Amino acid sequence: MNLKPEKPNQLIFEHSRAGRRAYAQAPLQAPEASGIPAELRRSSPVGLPEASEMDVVRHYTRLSQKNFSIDTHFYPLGSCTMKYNPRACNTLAMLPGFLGRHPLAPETHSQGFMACMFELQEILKEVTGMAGVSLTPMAGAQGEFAGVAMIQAYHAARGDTQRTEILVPDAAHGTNPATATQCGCKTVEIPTNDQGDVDVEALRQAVGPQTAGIMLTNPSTLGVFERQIGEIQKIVHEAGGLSYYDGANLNAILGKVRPGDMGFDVIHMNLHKTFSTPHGGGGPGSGAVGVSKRLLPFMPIPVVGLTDDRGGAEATSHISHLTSHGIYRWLDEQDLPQTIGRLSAFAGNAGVLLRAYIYARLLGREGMHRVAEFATLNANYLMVELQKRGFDVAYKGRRASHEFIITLKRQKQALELTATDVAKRLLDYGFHAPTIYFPLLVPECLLIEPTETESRETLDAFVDAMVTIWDEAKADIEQVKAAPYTMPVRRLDDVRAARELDLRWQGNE
Amino acid sequence: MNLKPEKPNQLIFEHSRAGRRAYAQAPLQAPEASGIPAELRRSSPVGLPEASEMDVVRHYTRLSQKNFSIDTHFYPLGSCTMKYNPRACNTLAMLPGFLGRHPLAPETHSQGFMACMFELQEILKEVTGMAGVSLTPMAGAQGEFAGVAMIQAYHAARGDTQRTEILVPDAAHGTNPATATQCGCKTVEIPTNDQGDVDVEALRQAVGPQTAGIMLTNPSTLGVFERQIGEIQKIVHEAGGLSYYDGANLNAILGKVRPGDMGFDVIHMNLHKTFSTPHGGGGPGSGAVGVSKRLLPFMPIPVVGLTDDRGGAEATSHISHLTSHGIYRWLDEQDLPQTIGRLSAFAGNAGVLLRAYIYARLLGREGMHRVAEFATLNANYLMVELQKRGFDVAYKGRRASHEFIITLKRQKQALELTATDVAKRLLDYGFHAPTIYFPLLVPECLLIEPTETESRETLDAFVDAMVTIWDEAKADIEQVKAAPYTMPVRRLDDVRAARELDLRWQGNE
Amino acid sequence: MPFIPHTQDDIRDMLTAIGADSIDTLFDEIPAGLRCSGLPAIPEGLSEMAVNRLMQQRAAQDGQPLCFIGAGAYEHHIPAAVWEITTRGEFYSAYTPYQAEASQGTLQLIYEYQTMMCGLTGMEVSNASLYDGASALAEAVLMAVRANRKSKSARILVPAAVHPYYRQVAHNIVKGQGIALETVPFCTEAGTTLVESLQKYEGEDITALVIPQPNFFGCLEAVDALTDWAYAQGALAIAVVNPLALALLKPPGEWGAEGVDICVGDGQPLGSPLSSGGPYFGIMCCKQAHVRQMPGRIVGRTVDLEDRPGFALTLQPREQHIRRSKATSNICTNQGLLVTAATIHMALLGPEGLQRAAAASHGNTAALVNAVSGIEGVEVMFSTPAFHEVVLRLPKKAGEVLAAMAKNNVLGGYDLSREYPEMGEAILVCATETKTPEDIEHYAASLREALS
Amino acid sequence: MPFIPHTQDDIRDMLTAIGADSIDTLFDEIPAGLRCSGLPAIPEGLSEMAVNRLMQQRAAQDGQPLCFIGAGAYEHHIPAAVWEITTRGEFYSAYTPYQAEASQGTLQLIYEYQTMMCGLTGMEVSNASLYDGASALAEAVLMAVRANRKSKSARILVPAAVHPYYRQVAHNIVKGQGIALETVPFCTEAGTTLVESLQKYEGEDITALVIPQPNFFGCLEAVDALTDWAYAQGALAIAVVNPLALALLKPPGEWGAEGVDICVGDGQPLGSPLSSGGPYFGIMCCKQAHVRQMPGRIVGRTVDLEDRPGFALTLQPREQHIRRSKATSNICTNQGLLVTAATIHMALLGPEGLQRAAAASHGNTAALVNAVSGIEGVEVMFSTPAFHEVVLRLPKKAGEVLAAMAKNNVLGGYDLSREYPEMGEAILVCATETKTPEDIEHYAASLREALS
Ligand SMILES: Cc1ncc(COP(=O)(O)O)c(C=O)c1O
Ligand SMILES: Cc1ncc(COP(=O)(O)O)c(C=O)c1O
Repeated sequence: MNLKPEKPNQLIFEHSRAGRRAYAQAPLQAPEASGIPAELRRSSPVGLPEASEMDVVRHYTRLSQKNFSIDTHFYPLGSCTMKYNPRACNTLAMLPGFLGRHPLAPETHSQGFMACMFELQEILKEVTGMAGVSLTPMAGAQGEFAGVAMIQAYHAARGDTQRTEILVPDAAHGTNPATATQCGCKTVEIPTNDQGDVDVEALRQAVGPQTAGIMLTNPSTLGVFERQIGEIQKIVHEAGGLSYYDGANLNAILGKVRPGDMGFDVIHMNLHKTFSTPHGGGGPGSGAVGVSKRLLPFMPIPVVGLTDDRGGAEATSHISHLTSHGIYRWLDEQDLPQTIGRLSAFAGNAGVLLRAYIYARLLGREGMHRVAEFATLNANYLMVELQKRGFDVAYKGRRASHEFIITLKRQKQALELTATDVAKRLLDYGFHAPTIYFPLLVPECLLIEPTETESRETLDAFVDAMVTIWDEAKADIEQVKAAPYTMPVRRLDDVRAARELDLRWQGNE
Repeated sequence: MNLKPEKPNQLIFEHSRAGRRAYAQAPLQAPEASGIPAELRRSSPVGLPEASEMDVVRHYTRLSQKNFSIDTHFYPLGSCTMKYNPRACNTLAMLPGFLGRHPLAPETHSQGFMACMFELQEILKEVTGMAGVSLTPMAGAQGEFAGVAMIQAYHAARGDTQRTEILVPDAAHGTNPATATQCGCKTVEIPTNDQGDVDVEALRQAVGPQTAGIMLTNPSTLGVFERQIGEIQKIVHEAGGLSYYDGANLNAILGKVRPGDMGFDVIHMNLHKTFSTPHGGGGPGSGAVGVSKRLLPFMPIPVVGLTDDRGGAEATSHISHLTSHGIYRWLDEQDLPQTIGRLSAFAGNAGVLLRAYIYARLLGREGMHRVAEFATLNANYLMVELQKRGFDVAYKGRRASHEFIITLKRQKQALELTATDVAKRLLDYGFHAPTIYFPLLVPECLLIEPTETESRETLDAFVDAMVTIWDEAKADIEQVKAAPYTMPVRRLDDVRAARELDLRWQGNE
Repeated sequence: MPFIPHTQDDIRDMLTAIGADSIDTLFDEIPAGLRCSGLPAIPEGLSEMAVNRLMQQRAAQDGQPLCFIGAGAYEHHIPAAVWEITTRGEFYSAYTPYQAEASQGTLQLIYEYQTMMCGLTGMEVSNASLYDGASALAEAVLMAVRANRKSKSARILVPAAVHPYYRQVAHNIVKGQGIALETVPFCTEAGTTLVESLQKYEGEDITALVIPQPNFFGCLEAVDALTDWAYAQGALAIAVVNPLALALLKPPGEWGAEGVDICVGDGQPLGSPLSSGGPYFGIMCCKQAHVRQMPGRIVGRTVDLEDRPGFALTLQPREQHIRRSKATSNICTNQGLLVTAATIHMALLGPEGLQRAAAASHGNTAALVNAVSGIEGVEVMFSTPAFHEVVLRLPKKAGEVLAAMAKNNVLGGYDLSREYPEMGEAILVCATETKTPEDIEHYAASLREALS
Repeated sequence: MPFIPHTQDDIRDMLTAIGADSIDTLFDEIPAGLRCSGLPAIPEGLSEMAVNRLMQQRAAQDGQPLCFIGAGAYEHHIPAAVWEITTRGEFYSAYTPYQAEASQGTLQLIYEYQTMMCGLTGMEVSNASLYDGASALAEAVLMAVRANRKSKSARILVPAAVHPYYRQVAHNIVKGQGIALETVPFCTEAGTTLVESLQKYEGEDITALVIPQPNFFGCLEAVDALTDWAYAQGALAIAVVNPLALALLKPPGEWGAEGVDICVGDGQPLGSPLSSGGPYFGIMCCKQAHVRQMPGRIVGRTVDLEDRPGFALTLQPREQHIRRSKATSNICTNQGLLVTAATIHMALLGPEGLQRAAAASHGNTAALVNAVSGIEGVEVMFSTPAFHEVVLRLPKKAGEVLAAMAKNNVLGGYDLSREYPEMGEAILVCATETKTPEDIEHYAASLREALS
């Protein structure tokens, strides 16, 4: 007798039966689309499943239960800021008035929405110390694109046409070099020293009249604050380059130090990280960009402007506008003739921006400070506790920022225990794994970011699980290597996935 | 190494830490309640957990995953009509305009809501064949109370004061005799014959001048249609009693035969069954009552009336009112001076009624017919298939209504396999158990109600699981008796629960 | 065929398996003469899109007036998380947890709810809910008659300061069993129930005394004295409370020397939206000694085969499905989903949050009194401190004043003249924590205008 | 401290463990001169109750006008179940499924999505989404340049009948790589792109031709001929489609003799609410031969250690986190949640439902044309059959007419005069299945009034 019978896990297509339908979900009658010429009409089947409404609800409800998520598990995925997503942000952003607004609705029918967007711009300006903000990029990587494109536009506007190189530390996120390429630039990697800081000498060698700019994140993806930031800015700026701040790690410094004050010319923010909009199983995000004065003319459009009551003058940045009664209007290429232009069909991921705005209003000024404080407290505590229990920190003697790196190099050598093994086994203990194998320069690394919304008890339980796994590995490495045991599937064969590509269901052979 | 480590399953109180809070959820400042005299003030702790917002969200999200539900599992709980609850009913009933309406809002600010209630009354009148409907009872049992109270009021109004007995078939749901008691009546049980019908001879013996009325459900809780209904009505009515219809099984006959046409004087409907409002883990329900002409004056209040445009006359029942432009108003004891009165502080479970109304509009006239047709098709198919695979049906040779009974008497004798054992083992196969040990007169019974929203594949899979369990029992009864194996807990000790009462958490001893 | 998954093939094959030639055949046991020929008065089905539009219109039609009515249903902030989690299919579309092993989510939650309610009320046990506050009072009366074995009279004293609808409901439900509810008047100055007014019952066989806190007028009763009075008479004490108020007020378990025997109330202020009056849920707690007389479901903690803790319905022999005509009540389906919401709501607010919400409501009502105090002819009727409702005496017909304010989209209060004609023109007004200083000013302005 | 669980005890104990005497010490590596002293311009935090009220006001402020604008964002019925399931925490608050075993929900869903998109478009592979339709076109152009190894020119032909914002976005994104987008004019009678207008490119090195269906004006292009033309030139064919229209129209995989190489579009009509323009999601499908040039995430089916089927991200070496500066794109976070909604949406509508929604939209737009046809001076501009949008020529300034209609709470269409000044006073109008006959009459009446 099989005590634990498997329950069939079907694809929605396997539930499909010809003629089945969710009847309430389409018009009860539909006209013949006789206006469409025969040669343009579809003759092949539409290729969707045929299911009842309950089948669909049940199928996807059950599927959802197979996910780890913040709402169910600790999810310390480094560089991703998996903090609690306040439910109110979602509920309120989905009020019918917001969901129903057409992106091309006239400004007369858009003031409520635009007020939120304008105020979000103002809040982001203050929190980053930048002179202007455009909300349109749809994720961090598109924010990076906007940033590099603005740097290019700036040089081009000055006739400085030979600047085609973007400097990137070797620890950088893959989107940075990929973005440089997408902009048509060449990437030059700058090495990291053994303390986790940029090798300033190497940087000095690398800059020159070909330098368009540098892309940095600070604290870096190594989980440490780049202490020579002043020197780096000087070197790059003196060489005629501009500096770009990858805001993926803004959570670490919110209210503590501002990219604008660090001398950056342009930044992007990952609102889905720092401003806690939901990650949605992979998106949507928002990569709002902030710029210094000299890059203001190049911001991507549209941007929300405020015309004060007396008409005319564009409002300058001041928070008094949060209670202003002017009229909001869209600024486009007529207002910003040097703009790098539009990056999305409309105005970016508006619904995400609303969630970020609501979050910002809930936090307020004091709340902003505390984000970085407690994210940092949690990371340092977790780092120290893991160290005390014998784990190796990648950059000893450094403070953790909001995240830090554990390297399993020693465990790998001694026991063949890899970062993947630990990651998979953590799942059995009810923890999502940290980011593994990033940054690439630390062997067998776990990049751990607990975020400010987790409690001390959870961190302690995580430490215990890590220690237990190490003990398990000492006792029986093969069993650890076969983890996980309690997930809907056992360890998956990635190699086969890539070799025998099965990217869509083609029926039961 | 414990391959499948247990994850702690804490109470919310065990997450509590002094000083922790979900800060956004209460006013940021609160005044000293200095107006409250010291001797009336609370000095003891409030006794609630102290948790962060994320703790709470995570705790209850994870708890929810431990439930079986319609949205996740086949749930053939007989007599409960666990059909798909259309999501739109919920979403639309929760529109801010509905949620925010105060029950005592003036009629000027209530016409939208009242229109829905009026139309629901009209729809329920049509579908049951009754002359009037009051929506106020908050569940089936309260509908029963209203029904019996109306019967009492009717006799009392005629000065017929000795009628204190309520006749109830022995197969009846426990709420029927309990209701009779609550009304101050004596219950007299009428036996069932071996075909599942009421023993008409016994009924004839039982009636008399002391008879207030009879409570019946048809089809009965035995899953068969009471064929002698005409005769039964005659016997009861000739004895001066009234007849009450328990509408728990209305799903079986929607659009096929109407309680009013069967001669019932008063009925209740379980809108949370037939009209698919969610069961909510145990409620809320709605037990709207319908009455024949002679009971109209006694209906519980409030009821929604329609005054037509020209003012004055109360509208009679006709569907044209679904598009009427009259003014709705609440009818109360001034309009119905003989009413049995109010049964809830306001007007019953309004939000449930909205959901039922939406469901009714989605189904429409044709949809109503089909409910009974397909509920009956599914039940008969499932009954026949189980019979073919060797199971014993309680009433052979009878049609199933929307449900039917399997008895495991033979399996119990041969193998010690009980209804509980099968119920628990079904959980391992991913099926909620049918109702067990009800009705009490069939030994080791399973009352199975598949409902119209389940597909044939699901029914087939259920049959397979039943057969497998029987086979398992033949092979190793002890293992079946120890089921379930795949739930968050193994079989629970009910005896201990009742003997060592632990009804609230009192801290970790 | 909305919500029906059957294909033509399914129907044909299933009928073949059954051996019937049409679906209609399956109804052949129904006497032909009774068969229904159609439901012409029911409109045709609509698509979800069309129903959506209809309901949006209906919901918008009633506006969203600024509401200062309380009278048993209170507008409070409900955290967004509450209903997002409560309406998860696993909670929403499950039923009574008969199969405990497959219902640990709901069962553990109810156990937590019972613990919270005991914490809030200071009582020893709680059930898993009744229908609403009014019917809970009726059940408490029935329970008291069973539980007070020494009393034979079935006489229950109910202050007139208890919500009039609660009194009506209780009367309607208990009267069949020959139980007499006797009304105790309130002091027209203080607005509360004086112990003196009970003196005439001393020495008589009284089964129970009902004690509201706050009472219907918002006033705070001298609960200790009332409870002690009941105890001294051999009557049980039944508290009827607003659970939110208990965040600030002495809990019924601590009233007088012994605490009350039974505590009921409406749970609405704990996470149920106003929603036209329901669904809400009835709270019932009692002393451990009375638990076997308590109606409704109760969840207990126990262990499984492997000695792990788990939860199950318990004490079921009290209930109708076992005890039938001798059950403690006929209740079966209760208000589970509202209990789910309340549990999450209380966990989110916590002790401090609930206290703040209560204190802010109290404070706003005081501010409202202040704001209207300058209006000529408007007076606070009672001298006793209130929780978050007050009675205002008006210099004009209350109904007309309220109608005028409603035109202005302000719901100014509950007109007391129908249920308490002796009070003259008076309204019951409530300002919860949801009201801003501007709202309160707006109220005063609107009242002033209506009176002018 | 909203959303921070730390008690004072926690803070003290954690700092002790770290060996720091204050939280501020933890920031001691930041050069003192850079430290930020405060954020005075950010307002104080609000409670959820206060934010709730603020957002309710903001949302209500813009009204809910009757909307006949399409132009790339379409109002369609979205089943209630779609977003109720999509916003379940397990979908909503998870991230990219890097740990496949703990993300089978999202991964299986994406695999199903990929299957559905292939079904709808008739293509062989689909990715897991790009940002939106406009940026998907940009990615398709970049992909075509990589994939068409025979072409050296990086010249892409883009009809002027492609959405103007899509063209702008594509230009803005690809221009850094020296890729030239060359505009192909449309026929001012037919409103479509004629093969004749491409003749001048014959024999030249063209990398790809973009083919919209329907085009920005709603007109149906002769897609077979255009696709065959591209194939004959050695250019890749890139389709830009409205996925809903494909329920009725020949899918890009079947255009011409060979089908297109790449198909992109905006997934918004499949379950994304209008929501001020986003989040929506970019669709991208291609021929199997090009899969390694495709940007974005892709999910594949594989097996686990016990040979059970399971799902995982695959072909990751195309992506930025592995290939870095040589990646197919810089995209990382995509539009996962919208894909979740779209998958549930498509499963609920099914083939028949999607066809009905499309046909009803087509029919309503035809009805609208009919309703306005009697209005003096109003003319349908193009002769070619349309899907669900049409261009109307107006006898008055388009901007003024639309403003007048908007005052009436009718959003009458998209003013074409800015992007297509050569068209004169013209608007692009759309009536989806959400519009009733009364809405359409109301439109006509409102237009008539605005013109009078
Ligand atoms: C350091 C860093 N930079 C950039 C990105 C890219 O952001 P997005 O995924 O929003 O495109 C990420 C995202 O994980 C990141 O961690
Ligand atoms: C036959 C029958 N009658 C009455 C009832 C009582 O209905 P409710 O639970 O809504 O009070 C039920 C409920 O299960 C039932 O099955």
